[in-house]
Amino acid sequence: MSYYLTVMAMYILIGIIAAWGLNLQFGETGVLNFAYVMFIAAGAYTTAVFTLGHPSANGTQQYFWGTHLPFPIPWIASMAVGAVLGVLVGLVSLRRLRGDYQAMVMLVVSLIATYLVSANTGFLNGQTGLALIPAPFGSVHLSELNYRWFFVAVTAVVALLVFDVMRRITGSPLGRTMRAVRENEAAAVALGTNVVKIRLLTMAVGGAIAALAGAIEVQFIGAWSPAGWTYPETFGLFAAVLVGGRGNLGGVALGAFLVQGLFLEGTVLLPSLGNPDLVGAVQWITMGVMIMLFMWFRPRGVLPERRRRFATEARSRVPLLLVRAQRDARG
Amino acid sequence: MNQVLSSLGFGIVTASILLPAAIGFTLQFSATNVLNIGFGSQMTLAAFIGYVCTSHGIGLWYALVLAGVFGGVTSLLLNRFLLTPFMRRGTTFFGMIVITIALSLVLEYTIEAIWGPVSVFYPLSTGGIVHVGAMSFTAEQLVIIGIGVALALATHAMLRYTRTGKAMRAVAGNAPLARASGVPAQRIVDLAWLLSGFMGGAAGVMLGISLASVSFTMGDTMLIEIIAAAVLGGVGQVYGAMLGSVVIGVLLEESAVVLSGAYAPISAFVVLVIVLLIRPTGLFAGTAKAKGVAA
Amino acid sequence: MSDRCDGRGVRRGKLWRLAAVPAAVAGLGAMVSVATLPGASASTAHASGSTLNIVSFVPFSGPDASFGDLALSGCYPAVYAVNSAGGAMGHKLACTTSDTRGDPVDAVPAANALVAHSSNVVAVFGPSSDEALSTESLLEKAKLPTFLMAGLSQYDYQTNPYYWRLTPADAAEGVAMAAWAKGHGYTRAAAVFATGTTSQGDGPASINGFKALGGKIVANVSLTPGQPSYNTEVSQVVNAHPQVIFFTAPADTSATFFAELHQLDNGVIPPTLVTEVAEEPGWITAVSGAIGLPTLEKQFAAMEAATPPTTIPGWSAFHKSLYASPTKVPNVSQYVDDPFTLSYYDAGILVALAIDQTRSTSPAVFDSAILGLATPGAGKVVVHTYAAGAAALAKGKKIAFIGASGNLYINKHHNVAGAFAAVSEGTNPHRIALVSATLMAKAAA
Amino acid sequence: MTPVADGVVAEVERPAAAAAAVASHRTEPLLAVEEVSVAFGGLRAVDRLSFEVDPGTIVGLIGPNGAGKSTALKIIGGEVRPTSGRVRFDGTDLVGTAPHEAARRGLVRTFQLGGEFGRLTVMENLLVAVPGMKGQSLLGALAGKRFWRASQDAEVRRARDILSGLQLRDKEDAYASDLSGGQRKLVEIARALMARPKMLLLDEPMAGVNRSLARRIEETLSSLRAEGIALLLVEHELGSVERLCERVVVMASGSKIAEGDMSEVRSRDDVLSAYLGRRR
Repeated sequence: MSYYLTVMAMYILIGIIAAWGLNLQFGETGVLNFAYVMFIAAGAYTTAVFTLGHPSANGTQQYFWGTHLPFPIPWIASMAVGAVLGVLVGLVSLRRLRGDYQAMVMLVVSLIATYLVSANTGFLNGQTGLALIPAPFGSVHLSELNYRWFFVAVTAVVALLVFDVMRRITGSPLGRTMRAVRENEAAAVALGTNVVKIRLLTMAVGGAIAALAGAIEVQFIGAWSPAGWTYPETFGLFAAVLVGGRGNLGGVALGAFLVQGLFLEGTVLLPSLGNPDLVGAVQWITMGVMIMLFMWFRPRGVLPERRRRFATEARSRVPLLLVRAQRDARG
Repeated sequence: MNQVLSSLGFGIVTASILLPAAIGFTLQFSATNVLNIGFGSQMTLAAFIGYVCTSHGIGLWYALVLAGVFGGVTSLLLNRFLLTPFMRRGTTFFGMIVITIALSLVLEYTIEAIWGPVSVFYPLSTGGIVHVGAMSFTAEQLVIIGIGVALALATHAMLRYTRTGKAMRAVAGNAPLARASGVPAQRIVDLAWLLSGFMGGAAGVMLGISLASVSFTMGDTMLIEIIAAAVLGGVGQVYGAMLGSVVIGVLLEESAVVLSGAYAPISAFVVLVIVLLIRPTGLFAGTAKAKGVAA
Repeated sequence: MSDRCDGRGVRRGKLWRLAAVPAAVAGLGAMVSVATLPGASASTAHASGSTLNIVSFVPFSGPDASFGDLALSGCYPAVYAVNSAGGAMGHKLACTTSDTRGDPVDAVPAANALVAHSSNVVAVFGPSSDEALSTESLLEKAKLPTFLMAGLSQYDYQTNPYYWRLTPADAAEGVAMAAWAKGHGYTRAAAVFATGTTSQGDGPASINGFKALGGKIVANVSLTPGQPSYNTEVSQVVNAHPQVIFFTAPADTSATFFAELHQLDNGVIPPTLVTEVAEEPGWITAVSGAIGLPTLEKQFAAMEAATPPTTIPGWSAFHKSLYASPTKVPNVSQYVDDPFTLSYYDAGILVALAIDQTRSTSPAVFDSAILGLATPGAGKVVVHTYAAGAAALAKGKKIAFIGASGNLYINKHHNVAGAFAAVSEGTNPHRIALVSATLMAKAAA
Repeated sequence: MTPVADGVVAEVERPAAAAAAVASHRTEPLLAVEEVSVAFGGLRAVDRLSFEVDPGTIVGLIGPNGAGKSTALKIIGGEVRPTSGRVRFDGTDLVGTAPHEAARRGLVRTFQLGGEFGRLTVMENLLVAVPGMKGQSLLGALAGKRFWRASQDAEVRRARDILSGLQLRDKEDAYASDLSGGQRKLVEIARALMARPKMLLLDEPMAGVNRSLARRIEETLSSLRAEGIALLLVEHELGSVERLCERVVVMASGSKIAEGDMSEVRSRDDVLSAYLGRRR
């Protein structure tokens, strides 16, 4: 039972971290990164090859290169790979393309990546994927269960760190510029914003966060294969961001929590329903309808983006009394 | 060399299926600016309607037409009663994508609920092979090519020579402006969705013939190829979609010759990305630029 | 075994997370309720009369959804046989399911849920190759008898006492292809494999095996599933003029490939060797629809673990239970001769007998009895049904159970080293002949 | 139209000095558009357009619909790259530089329609325009509030001053998308001012704005000139143009057909036929 709780906690935390990264790209800057799951995969594979050791040590698995480095180096390497990949993909698709083209090209890029890994079995063990990936913190001596809770705790700390980074970025002038790019690219350019730079930055930071989520996930699961990062997976994360409330870190976390949480429970609840084929289909149909209802009734998400007000300090030339009056008027 | 030539023939067959599908996709996109992820599922649904027709003794090619009509009508209704209301509510470009994903879920699993997860088949003749140089085609493949080309020509003629077609181009170019100049935009949009649904439906049946089976994930699996063909030509550009279909169709087959089957889709998509790097709005970028939409 | 391919159109994956949201409140409620369940562990003794579960832990959705029915097809008759003889130690058995969706990311929480809710579980049928490696460490902790569906070579020499594999490895299928082709005097073969997990196992095995036997691979073609056509790949095969084709691909891809091969080759399809996957109803329907049933029946042969002749008493008992069981999988007649179905039926009975023999429903106790029960030997009464076995045990006799699969010959790695047979394709599959063991040994060397 | 002689080093004019420089034509123009052309497909949207704007002056760019005024503005602002020709601003050629460079050098444009950041508040709209504010880089943002708070506060105060001047002080926390069309235009002007521009390119700031707001905009624009900011004004409201502009450039079918002060231009027949003739 406790094992199960650790899994739920982990998946929710990982989902939240990934959703925050996506929120920076999509929620703040408005980049439609339909290849987002590819960055999670890049992080997962990076950590895998940085922990599995030399390929010859894993006779049955084929991968192009491998080594074994202690925590947290694999995670940091993953973030670096995610960031670099983000810049590369950004250079390809963001620099010159229109928004809708960007979205479609990203979709195609994600697909290319899945195909590449599947087709080339010597690269990352093809469709079978990599397995037996060791868990981090080898030196910690704890019982199995306590180890897992320890892992959850470390992930929670990482999530808090990511939250802090996200909060700093979104609350800063940089975050404001990102939202300006999202709202009106042409106007942002006309005011001197280097939109390309902002987008690439977003791709790099978001890519690093996604890769971090993948790195944690792969060491928790211990395996990773192309079936786990097909392009529709990205849509699921987008849904978490949209449902929770794009541009609102709390909302995004809530969205990820709801989506991941129910997903986990679903695996328990689903089988008991009998004849898998028809029931499954009916459930899917219901879910499709539910999404539409959600989009109709809560178009800005459960927790919409907050309006950012600027507290007026005493230093301001506006009399304090007036400020108070305004505040009261707003309720 | 021989292999390259014969694969060219196969590429033409694939292109002929992509052709109506990509035209349909791009028509929808240009008329309403909706990136319809559900397009593949709509194709599949029409393909299954075609199956219902053939299993009731209707000839395959009549079934194709009926499936096309069915596809057109459902497409029109979906736009009218599902997508348009969301658009009116101010749902964003991405929000609309999520709606169409949900739509594709509903359609796909409705199909599964009705017809089950296994494939169904059209009655196909096991006739001989027609050789054209190094290329060889079955009778059905020749008809598929014929239909694909005919649909493309018909679209061309309509856009070029009819009032409706011109109005459609105007709406695609700039909907508010077209409306201001007296084009009945809603009617044109309806028509665009009707037509694109018809194209998709026909393509669905053609795909079912080519695949020799019809399954509930069929159209969805094709979606990326369709999008690639549309993007390659320049989204919203009907002629671009035609060119894109041919390029993608031929590339898919030829790269299987040059590289290997495992890499065929990769190379087709890589070419797409490279083309877009050189021409950021697709091969038919000219008009898009004139409209001021391209940077 | 697995034929998971590129995953396009794998909508049932986690896209569901997207869809799952609206019922979120319900989900939260459920999580709380799960959290407050008593933390029963798998090793507690069960109250008399409580139901014991056999969980089928395989994909029930996604491209490999057919694995679900495969596991259940063996579980249902076993459970019926046990229950109609009064149950194992008075406990009724039941078949439950846990959907892995066929990818590690989804399988891990499913495995955890299985472990968490395992208090009444006595056996696991699965996992398949899709999720075996990623869930291994979790299932190991559960200490439940686990009957693998995975043909991965990683399990050839496994040492986990709770893991059992009563069907052959993927690679063996490839080796059997090579041996069968050689045995028929073929020297030119085309290898056609879809990118996928199984193909990674049996593809190289068939190619290397055939070369080792002096054959020539004249075309080596890989198919990416989900393409609108495979004409180019087909013509590569046709132009190489192979005498025999080694083939593995999922149903839809296979239908398209063979339809096009049929057309391009003027209705001629060379003898084609396939694997277990191709005995699944979905595959047969798809390919027979594409090329016609007669061609399929005439030209195709599937390499399978050899099932015993249907005259043996164990099989007759299985056959009776299969049809008598009130719960059946769809198209149940497709499974009468499926080695997986047979081995899962046997596994179910063995588990029940082990419970009876050890007088314990605790897997830690009864798991170790399975090997002895499956192995005939001096002083053991050979039984072919659960009822007979339970009765003999009640009288204090030592028994060996020879079930639907015949003698399993389970080795110390809990693997079986059974013979291979070529089985015909079609609606009424039958054995063509056994594959030469000598040639297989040579090919595998 | 004397082309700028090579080797002449442009002096960066300070706003205070700029007003004094108005009368003197010997000084370097702030903006020099030189033989600029652009073609879309076969269509020449702008054809060899040349004109200059001196520091601290207001120049009107007028002409019938489709004359190429907006395109010309986009070229100058860096949004559209000309097929040929040069745009010299403050001594450097802007053609070929990144589109955001113009603004960085002090040349900021406003939009005819929809230039606001809709789901940003008015205050945020203004703050986005501040060049080189602390906390706009990744490291600055990560350094946290303490690092950039003071510099932002100063800009917030400046923004409030500007908003007060435009009587928009009470709209500070409103989303830009919730404002009226005229108010949005004012926000755009206010925002452009936050960028500390040397020159503004204004695309029909008076279009679709009610009379009293238009009046306010007009007043704002002339006070900007008083501060030494040069303006290039594309406008259909010829009354405003006449009141504001020292000089107008008349375009038709992509080319300049006349240049001079309003009364002078108005009397010319070719202008009348091209402009008014087509307008009816």
